[in-house]
Amino acid sequence: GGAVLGAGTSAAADADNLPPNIPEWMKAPGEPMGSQPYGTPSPFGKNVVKNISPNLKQYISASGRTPLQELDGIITPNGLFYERHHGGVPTIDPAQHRLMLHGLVERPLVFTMDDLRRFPSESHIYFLECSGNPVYTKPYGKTASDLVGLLSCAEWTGVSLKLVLQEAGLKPEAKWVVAEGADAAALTRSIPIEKCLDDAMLVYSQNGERLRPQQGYPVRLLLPGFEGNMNVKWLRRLHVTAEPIYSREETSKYTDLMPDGSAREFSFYMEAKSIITRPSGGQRLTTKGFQEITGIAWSGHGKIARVEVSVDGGKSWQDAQLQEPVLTRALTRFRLPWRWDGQPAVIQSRAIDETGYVQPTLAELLAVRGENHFYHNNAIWPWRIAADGEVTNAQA
Amino acid sequence: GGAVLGAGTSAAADADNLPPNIPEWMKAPGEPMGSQPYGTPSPFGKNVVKNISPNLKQYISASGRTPLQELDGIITPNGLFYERHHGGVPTIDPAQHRLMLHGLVERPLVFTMDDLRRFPSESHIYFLECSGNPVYTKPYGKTASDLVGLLSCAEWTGVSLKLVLQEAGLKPEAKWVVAEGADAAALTRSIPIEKCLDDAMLVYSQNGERLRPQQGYPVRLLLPGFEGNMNVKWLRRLHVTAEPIYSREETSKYTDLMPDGSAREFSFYMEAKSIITRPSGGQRLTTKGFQEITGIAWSGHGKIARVEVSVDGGKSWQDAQLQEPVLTRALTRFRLPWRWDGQPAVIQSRAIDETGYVQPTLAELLAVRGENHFYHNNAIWPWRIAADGEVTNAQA
Amino acid sequence: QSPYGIGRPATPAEIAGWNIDIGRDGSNLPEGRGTVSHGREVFDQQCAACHGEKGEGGVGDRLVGGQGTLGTAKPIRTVGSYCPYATTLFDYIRRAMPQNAPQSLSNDDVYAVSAYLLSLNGLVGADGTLDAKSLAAIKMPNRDGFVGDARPDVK
Amino acid sequence: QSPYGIGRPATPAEIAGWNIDIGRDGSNLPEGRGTVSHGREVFDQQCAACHGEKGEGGVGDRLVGGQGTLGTAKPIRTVGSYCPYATTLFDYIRRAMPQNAPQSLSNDDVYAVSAYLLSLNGLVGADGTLDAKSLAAIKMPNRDGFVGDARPDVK
Ligand code: HEC
Ligand code: HEC
Ligand SMILES: [Ca+2]
Ligand SMILES: [Ca+2]
Ligand SMILES: [Ca+2]
Ligand SMILES: [Ca+2]
Ligand SMILES: [Ca+2]
Ligand SMILES: [Ca+2]
Ligand SMILES: [Co+2]
Ligand SMILES: [Co+2]
Repeated sequence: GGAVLGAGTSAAADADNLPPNIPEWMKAPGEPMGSQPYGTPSPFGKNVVKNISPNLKQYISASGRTPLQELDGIITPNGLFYERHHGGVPTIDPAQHRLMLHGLVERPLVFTMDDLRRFPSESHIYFLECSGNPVYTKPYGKTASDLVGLLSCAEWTGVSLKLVLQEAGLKPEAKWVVAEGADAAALTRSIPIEKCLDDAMLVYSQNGERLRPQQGYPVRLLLPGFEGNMNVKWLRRLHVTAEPIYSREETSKYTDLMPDGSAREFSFYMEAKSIITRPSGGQRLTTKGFQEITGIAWSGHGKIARVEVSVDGGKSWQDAQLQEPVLTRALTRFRLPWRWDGQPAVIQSRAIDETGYVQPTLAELLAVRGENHFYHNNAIWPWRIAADGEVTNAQA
Repeated sequence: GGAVLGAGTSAAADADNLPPNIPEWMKAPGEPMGSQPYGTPSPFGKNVVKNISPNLKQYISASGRTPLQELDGIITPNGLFYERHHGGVPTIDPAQHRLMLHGLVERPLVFTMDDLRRFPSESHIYFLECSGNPVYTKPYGKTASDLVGLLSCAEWTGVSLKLVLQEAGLKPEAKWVVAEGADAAALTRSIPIEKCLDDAMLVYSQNGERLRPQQGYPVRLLLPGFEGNMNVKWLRRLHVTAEPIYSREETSKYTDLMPDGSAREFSFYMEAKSIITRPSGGQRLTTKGFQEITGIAWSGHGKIARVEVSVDGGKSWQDAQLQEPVLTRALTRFRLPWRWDGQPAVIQSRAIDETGYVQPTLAELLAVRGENHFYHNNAIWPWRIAADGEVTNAQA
Repeated sequence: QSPYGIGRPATPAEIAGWNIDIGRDGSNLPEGRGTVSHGREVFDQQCAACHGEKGEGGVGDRLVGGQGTLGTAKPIRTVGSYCPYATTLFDYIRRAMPQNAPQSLSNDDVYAVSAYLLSLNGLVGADGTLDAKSLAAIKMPNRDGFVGDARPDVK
Repeated sequence: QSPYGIGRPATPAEIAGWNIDIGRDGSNLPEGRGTVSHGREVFDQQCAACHGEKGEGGVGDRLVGGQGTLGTAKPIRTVGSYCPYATTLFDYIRRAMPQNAPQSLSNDDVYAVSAYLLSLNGLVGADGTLDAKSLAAIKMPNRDGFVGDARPDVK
């Protein structure tokens, strides 16, 4: 048999450990209980780490990507959750962290972390995606992670922001909530009050355990379906206002330049998107015959309704199977059985969400938005399979 | 405000970092991108690790517990997944690992890991629980983890065992499949063929990434709802047979001694169970007033239908809210709003599953099974809250 | 009246210490003032290493030029060409710059270095001074360059 | 005929090397034999450190005694009192013991040490020998002590 080989698959086998021989790891006891009070991946998986460019201009305001093509299912393990920060990752003592809620409220309040954990809690599986994922212009990335690795998904636990706001009492003029992080960038974004009173959360846990420092420990904002940057990490302050604050991150950055020189502001939602993660760029098919095509789809506007896959360069499309349960604003894993005939092929997926929106092609997006748009690129991304099984980016 | 304090909550705050002062972590850049290619928890969470007794007889055949009272939601992060092994944790090179499938099959086969990953895949969130969780006799544990911490839940990805068996072709006499691990215990359990052709999986991923060594890297058996020991880790061999192999782990261990000296064998399913994790033993209520009561429920027989909570020592019961979606054979998080009046109280939960089965009391179980039963204790576990807020095991 | 009775009142002093948000109308700008020439000194000492001698960019963003390029094939987005409000410049420098020591500048210095950057962009005179009132009064070139979210924009 | 065409045939030699499962009827017991007295030597050298001089237990399980105790308040579960099949003893020792070097004993030594442990439990004579046939013929005291899963058992 053969397989889709990832970059890090180990070398040929040492026959000593193969049948009929007894492998060496059965002939002596393994690591005793407690050798890892907090477990880590196998040393044979050491290549599966965040995808961080070695050529960044600087590493304080930078990003690290989830190795999507190495992952299965819909949950991103916390150690591989994507990172984007603008002032590095602060080391915050939760006992000394405070959340201040002030502005257009009846009773400005200060909360400790213990306070926040006393509120009624809720948990949801939601994706989180950076809006610049990927850019519109060449050079395009080689792997699924290079392209859309600023994307992860976790079960978040925290308190509904609505409950916290009600605790302070909103004044009628309250229309926006300005959220500020306790990092060196004091990162600031304005959130419309409708979102704050809908499904917004203050979260303190991620996949069961407390947030990782890279994801906002001890508390972050979580705005399901909104661009990653707005989900302010290390949250220290909520300022209830009548209008947005026009912070640097919602003017200079995270606005979308149009060909005519105007720019879209407050473009919050991440539109429907999908990508095939296996087989995908950087991998190799080592055999003809059965290969499962699998990938992930997501939409900031709700549930994924359908994912279509083409294996003939976009001429025809088939419905992929969606992993149940399909959750709103979570990654949705799709799968399609396929038999590779050994001929060159171009494979791609397109997502349709519950609003009926269909993931567009890159050409369609470029025609409307131009090459300088930068954010919110949700294009279909095709992979080319060569006769020798190599998989590469078909747009590159 | 006050809170439910866990054991590790940090000391009083250093006023330098409190409002109106600017906390020190905003005045200099934090850790740069890439300082953790694989992320780890905050140093302030270093107390949240597996619960491993420092007084074990030996650490090769031993167990380590998930700190359930520190966790939220239903997903257990991989680093805190409970461990039980009988020959230590082997370090297996996946390129040298083989799965052999033989016995009552048409075509005995050998699979590489790449082969197993080529099959159609599926992902499900399932709990896994050790059958000896907890024992029936004193001394009982102090915390939720001490009691039922041999319990975790993850999103598993792998191939349906049915597909793999079909690849070899089952002979009509095939009634059991003997699974063997590639560890120093060559751990062996017999699985009825019905389960193997139903929802059994061979899994290679756990919460998106490859299995941890402690959970069976590179491949394990996953039998939803069956006692943990049967979910053979480091799986190397599947022997299709006409009857069980009566391995040491299904005769000497993992059988249930009755008061009359007989013992139940092949008692596979984990029955419905629940526990309140907050407030729970070892924690402390620091204030009267609103406190959420939350915990987890699960059943090897399917979905949790209802969880009832009593805050008056079992006199009256109220329905808790279940976290959606409720998934079959997964942990189900339940929550109940509560106001503590500052008086001593005994709180407890009981699970009802979709079969209508009601979680019993310890007394009810002991009356039938006696104190020497050892496995499959799914009793209701009450916590006592003292006037000063301390929470302790009400059975201890 | 608080449904859960969680949290404690924030005092006016606490709020004043933490609330560094500047409204686009200049609301919440602090007292103080700074000249272009003092701003040049601050910039040379604390900013130029990352942003270049004349704000042409380096490890940090380019801060000067680009007016008139936004609709071209090679748009240059800077504080001068792209940023709609001068208050944003003040707010951001005060909260996040210099990157190696955020929130270390005095309000006077933030006014000064803002004035200097605006002067490099031709928006404040070379001998200008900025305070709350004059900063709020600046009309940035791209003030009216923003539109709302027009998505879904591909059908 | 394989629906997916995945995997390669397992050869008889490969299967023989890996298939160490012993059926309760003795099927797949290997050739070889061992005496109680040689078993005592093996045990003293390779097992007693963990299981005690006479199998009374230590870091490893107690291996001797307990017959007649299963229905009492203090049941003692050992190979002798609890284990339903002698084949299980052979199977387990061969696959997992000695714990520090599993699968290191010769088949003869596994027969021998099994014979010794069974003799300590009064199930093989002091001068006995075990091979495939005689081991399979042993009827363990608790052979009929097991019942099926009677749950749900609490209503
Ligand atoms: C150690 C390097 C460094 C120093 C020193 C520094 N900066 Fe920056 N600056 C940066 C980086 C990097 C960014 C981009 C940050 C980001 O995108 O998250 C930036 C961004 C900016 C921006 C936003 C530009 C835009 O278009 O969004 C302004 C304005 C700015 N700096 C002004 C200053 C001033 C004024 C000083 C000195 C008082 C200063 N910087 C000192 C590195 C530095
Ligand atoms: C380094 C310690 C060690 C040595 C040496 C050792 N054992 Fe063990 N043995 C154990 C432990 C620990 C267990 C329990 C393992 C478990 O429960 O997973 C055990 C279990 C057993 C059992 C199962 C008992 C039951 O009731 O289930 C048998 C039989 C056994 N050993 C026989 C032997 C024999 C025979 C040898 C020598 C050839 C041997 N052991 C050497 C530690 C050891
Ligand atoms: Ca070797
Ligand atoms: Ca945007
Ligand atoms: Ca090639
Ligand atoms: Ca201090
Ligand atoms: Ca059992
Ligand atoms: Ca007390
Ligand atoms: Co000065
Ligand atoms: Co010998």
